[in-house]
Amino acid sequence: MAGNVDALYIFLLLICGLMTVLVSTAVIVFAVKYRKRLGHRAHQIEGSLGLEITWSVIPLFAFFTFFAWGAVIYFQERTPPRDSMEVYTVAKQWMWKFEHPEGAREINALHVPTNRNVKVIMTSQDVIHSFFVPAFRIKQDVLPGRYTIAWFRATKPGTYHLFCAEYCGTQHSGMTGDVVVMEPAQYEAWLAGGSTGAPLPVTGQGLFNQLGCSTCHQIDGRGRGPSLAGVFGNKVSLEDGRSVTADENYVRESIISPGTKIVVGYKPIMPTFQGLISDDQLNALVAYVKSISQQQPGQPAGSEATAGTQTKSQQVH
Amino acid sequence: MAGHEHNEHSIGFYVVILFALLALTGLTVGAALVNLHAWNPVVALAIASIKAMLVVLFFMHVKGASEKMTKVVIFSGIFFLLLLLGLTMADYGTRLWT
Amino acid sequence: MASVTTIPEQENYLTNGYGIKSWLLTTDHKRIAMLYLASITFFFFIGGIFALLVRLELLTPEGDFLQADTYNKAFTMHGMIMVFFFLIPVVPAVLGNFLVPIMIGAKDLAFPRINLLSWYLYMIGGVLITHCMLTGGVDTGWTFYTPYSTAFTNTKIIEAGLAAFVAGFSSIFTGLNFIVTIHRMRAPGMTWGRLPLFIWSNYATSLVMILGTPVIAITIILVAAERLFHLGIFDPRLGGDPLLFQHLFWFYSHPAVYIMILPSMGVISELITAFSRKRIFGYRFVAFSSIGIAIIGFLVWAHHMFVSGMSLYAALIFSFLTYLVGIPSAIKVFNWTATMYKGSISYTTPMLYAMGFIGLFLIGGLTGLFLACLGVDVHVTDTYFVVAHFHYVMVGSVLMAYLGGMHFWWPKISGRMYPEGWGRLAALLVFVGFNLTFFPQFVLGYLGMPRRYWQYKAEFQVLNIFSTAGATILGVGYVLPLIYFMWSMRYGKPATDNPWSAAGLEWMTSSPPPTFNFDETPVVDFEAYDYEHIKEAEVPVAH
Amino acid sequence: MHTNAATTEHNPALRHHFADMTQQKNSASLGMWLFLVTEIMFFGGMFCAYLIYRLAYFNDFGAASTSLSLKLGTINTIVLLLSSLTVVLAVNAAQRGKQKLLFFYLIATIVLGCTFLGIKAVEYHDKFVEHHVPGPDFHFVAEHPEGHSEQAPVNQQHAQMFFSLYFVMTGMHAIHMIIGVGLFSGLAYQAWKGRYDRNYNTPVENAGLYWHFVDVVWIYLFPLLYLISRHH
Ligand code: HEA
Ligand code: HEA
Ligand code: HEC
Ligand code: CUA
Ligand SMILES: [Cu+2]
Repeated sequence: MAGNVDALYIFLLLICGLMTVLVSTAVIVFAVKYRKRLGHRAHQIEGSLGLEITWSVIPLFAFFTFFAWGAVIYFQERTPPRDSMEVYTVAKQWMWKFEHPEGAREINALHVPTNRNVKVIMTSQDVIHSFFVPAFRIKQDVLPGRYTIAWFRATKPGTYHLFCAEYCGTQHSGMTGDVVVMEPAQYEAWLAGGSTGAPLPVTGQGLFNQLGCSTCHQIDGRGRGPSLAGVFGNKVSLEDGRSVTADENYVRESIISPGTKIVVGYKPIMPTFQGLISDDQLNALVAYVKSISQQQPGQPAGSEATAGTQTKSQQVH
Repeated sequence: MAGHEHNEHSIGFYVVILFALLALTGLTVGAALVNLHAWNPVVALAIASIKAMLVVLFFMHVKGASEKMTKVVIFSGIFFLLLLLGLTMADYGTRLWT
Repeated sequence: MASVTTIPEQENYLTNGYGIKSWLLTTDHKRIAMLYLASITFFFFIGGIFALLVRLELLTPEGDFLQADTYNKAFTMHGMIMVFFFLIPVVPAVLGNFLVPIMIGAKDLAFPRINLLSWYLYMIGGVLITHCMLTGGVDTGWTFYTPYSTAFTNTKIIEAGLAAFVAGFSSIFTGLNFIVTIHRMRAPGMTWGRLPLFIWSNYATSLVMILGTPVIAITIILVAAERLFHLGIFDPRLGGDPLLFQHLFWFYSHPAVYIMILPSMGVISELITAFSRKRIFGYRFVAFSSIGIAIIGFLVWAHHMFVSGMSLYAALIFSFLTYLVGIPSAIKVFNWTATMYKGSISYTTPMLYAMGFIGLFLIGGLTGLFLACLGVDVHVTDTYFVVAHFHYVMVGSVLMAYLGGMHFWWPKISGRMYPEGWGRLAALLVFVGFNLTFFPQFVLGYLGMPRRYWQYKAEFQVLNIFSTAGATILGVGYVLPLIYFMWSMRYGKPATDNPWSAAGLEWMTSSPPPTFNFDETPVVDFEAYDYEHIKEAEVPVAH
Repeated sequence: MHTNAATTEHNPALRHHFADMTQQKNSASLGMWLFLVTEIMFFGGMFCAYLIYRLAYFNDFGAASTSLSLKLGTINTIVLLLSSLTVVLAVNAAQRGKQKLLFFYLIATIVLGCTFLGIKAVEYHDKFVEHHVPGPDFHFVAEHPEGHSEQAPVNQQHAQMFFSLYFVMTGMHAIHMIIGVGLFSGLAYQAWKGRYDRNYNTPVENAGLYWHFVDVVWIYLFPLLYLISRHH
């Protein structure tokens, strides 16, 4: 990713540098060559339609190139591959909290293995922050009340800066951390040695039972609510005729304000859990809902191995 | 150039416009009470726009007396308003696309 | 050619009344321009002092000079004052106010009393922001992003917002006044095709002022209401969407950058023609590109929100539209350059500023294209790259044009010449200091230094030292003109009516102009920039 | 763009920097229209917010809207439309130089404007009593019409958003009405003193434009706030 961005950047530098040099040279040359001298008079010129068109159309094409190339990279930056390892992130004034799928939690540091796509699912507890790792050329604002997503693939082991790039109050400049990239084996060792919480989906499953979700959402779909198995990542038809893809934000919204999007064929009876559960618990629930989707038969084979949504039975490779 | 050629509308004319406006008010309330499904808001806004047009054209004398410039000004106002709404919706309307 | 002969010892707008009241209650657009000049200069230096505080803090990576909160307030007040109380009004309210009626051959603006009201509104805003500054300040950044501004900070948001609100109405009324004046008050023969480009660009700016400013006004009201009455329109905890604030904010604040740049582009068109002694190359293209920028400028606002969590598709649309606005800007740059071709160019201070403008606007504008490029913006947004970009366009371009314009019209405004040698020295200092301050920031930005950082990683220090050093030179470069302009009001060489042998109605009246601008309404029977027919008087400056 | 500088005889209301009354009047009228454009954009910001939340919180907005009084809203619409008539008649009277009539219509407009504001105040008061004012005390229960037992429980936040917008939009509108009543009081005073005649009545015309504009805003507010989801 960094390479792509740099290539585009250098391309822009070249073209724009060239333009700068061209125009400034012209200005300087004209200024010297046509400087005021005795007996020399300015030569009046009205303008030239041909020239005007030339210097509108050529830049326009250059601009389209910039746009298209930039758009392609942006698209990649915004669409995490399906097989990413998923890290849940909660930002708050002024720290970063990360939670690995295996349950490891860390603050202001994020350990990741090399050559793995890492998808960071982020939300904020207070104001807007921004997840910025200059070395990976990625940045994404972190908003309260919803999820935003960034992803990267680190290739070289090392420690990289993590900055908060959206102004968020007094210690905005202190809201920094490290992204520690390790060889996979070392990463395993780190995971094993680190603080051990239950894996996220397991925590989520516990909450699911404890909060009474399971009374309505039974796996076989016989409850008052729809079965949540197989929901995530698929299209859901809504009562008002629209259909949406169930992503992290959809699940989150379904829990926080269930009345907003009603699944077709169901009554809007689900109570809101707003204010009753924390962002961390919400993350766990989302991870759980995901995990039971990806285990469904009929899913692409590769999804079994999807690291971010494994249950505890699966081992990290 | 709009000089002092005033709008020689009679009082009766203005009263007629008023009645049209009142009738449309009744109509829009009536339409709101009937279930037209997705058309309810459309109808409501269409009627509102007709009413607004009546006020602008006849009470504000844009029709007839006023010069072209006034119309340009009004249209640009509406245009930029729609721009604000439209391009903002370009974000909100496509948030759920994937 | 119609020319108005004037007697040098004639009464002028400056000698028409002396007391405080003759200034504070004046409705003469030229006197109001002077009121603006004084107050805007004051706020520029206040804003500059905050810039110095910021730069001093950034001399070292640790936060050792200011407290974190103080630093945050410093750059917020710097940004707010510079944007709302300096750069938005500066060219229209000072030069525009002075010149628009004269250039079109009118006695005054259409609504002189509203013009005075604009100044009072500006001052009320100024008093509010000063009071706010002295009693604690604001720490949100000039962008006021919610929910930080509505629900988290406990600084004086409402007062600062009110200041911007009131100043906004000042700018709305100025814009309204200009549009009506340009439509209704042109002298006989002054057709649209003969208008000086400064008028076109002020017209375009005025459009933006009246169409954009009301939106920031209502946005400020909503923010204030949210703080006062627990509304939740922008607060996610109450079901609101903080991105809506950003949309509404940038709907104004992006076009606002064109409020700043357009009039200064007009100034540049005047300067380049006058000192190349040539008609502008492609008059119609330069004129219409101003309107083009004003209109297209309304279509691009969300390029400030590429990483905000906005929809991906909206980002594509806005990136694309942003590129379109580059075209009219390109047209201007190329036409200015072409105007110099085969001219007869003298290196006066105003011309030095104009040439500096072209170079710096190129860099500023072209780096805008980097930012409009989605893939690159993700990396450089909210870093010093953006800071460098906007200082190149706002300081490097607008401020340079303003200074160029001030030198150009100073003889007309004050009736005296400024000292040319000092003028050139200051121009040089500004140019060098400016580049030294802000060029390193492009590099800092690409290396990843985020903006609004009170302390930073040690590896960024070297470039920051350059930047601070440059700011010092820049500061000197700005203080110099202040000193010699004031000096010249007393000791400067008296100016003739047309010291530059320049075209335009403003040079056909006396220096300084009489209260009603012309002794008799001029009749225009010549095109703009009719340099072919203007006799070059004695060359004012040796080169 | 004055072409015939000496056509009108000198009018005491002519300001020094204009060539003639026509130029002065056209300038004032253009200025007023431009001002109205700024007003469109000003209200536009609120309409934008409304549009977005209306679509996002469709059902809750519908439920919240039904708690507004349709009767009072309709009456107020009628009052406002009537006032627009009196305004246009006032302008007409001024243009025909009928000073007494002008004064009468101005007063009538003020009375109608105050009626509108009075009714609005009653509505606000009702909302206050019902705890529909956004804030910590906010509480909204939808009245379910019979036959709709399993309605969505109304999301309190979304209902509160509706009322936030309701108060902001109608509040801004009411402030404009208050300013309008103030303007018309000034006009009435001047009209009483006989300042407006056949040749000079621009202030009446411009204030009239302002009043009509405020009326147009209400024409949109009424269906958007009162009439959504009235059917069942
Ligand atoms: C006077 C003020 C001014 C001006 C004129 C501009 C002009 C432009 N700006 Fe800038 N901008 C700001 C002030 C200004 N900007 C400010 C204050 C911010 C930050 C606000 C904040 O966050 O605090 C900002 C931020 C900003 C961003 C958001 C960055 C971010 O936060 O991520 C973007 C993104 O698109 C951008 C783009 C542009 C573009 C495309 C132009 C264009 O108009 C430039 C057009 C000009 C040219 C392109 C040069 C001439 C063209 C040629 C010579 C053509 C030939 C070229 C080729 C063939 C390649 N600007
Ligand atoms: C017109 C607009 C304008 C102008 C002219 C300037 C001028 C300058 N700006 Fe500013 N700047 C902004 C608009 C502007 N800026 C904005 C909008 C922001 C964003 C704020 C935000 O993030 O919210 C910003 C942010 C900003 C930052 C980033 C802060 C951060 O993100 O942490 C920096 C850092 O270097 C900076 C520096 C400077 C400097 C060195 C100047 C110099 O050009 C200033 C030169 C002037 C002087 C040096 C004053 C001279 C006076 C004296 C020497 C007299 C001293 C007298 C006494 C003490 C009695 N500016
Ligand atoms: C009173 C019963 C009830 C309870 C308790 C309940 N739900 Fe629901 N839920 C429903 C119903 C009915 C729907 C379908 C209608 C809708 O979309 O609101 C639903 C929909 C959902 C959906 C969207 C499903 C889809 O197919 O798109 C998710 C996700 C969900 N609930 C998660 C939860 C979670 C997590 C909890 C516990 C914290 C929970 N629910 C508790 C009844 C309930
Ligand atoms: Cu968190 Cu800045
Ligand atoms: Cu912008």
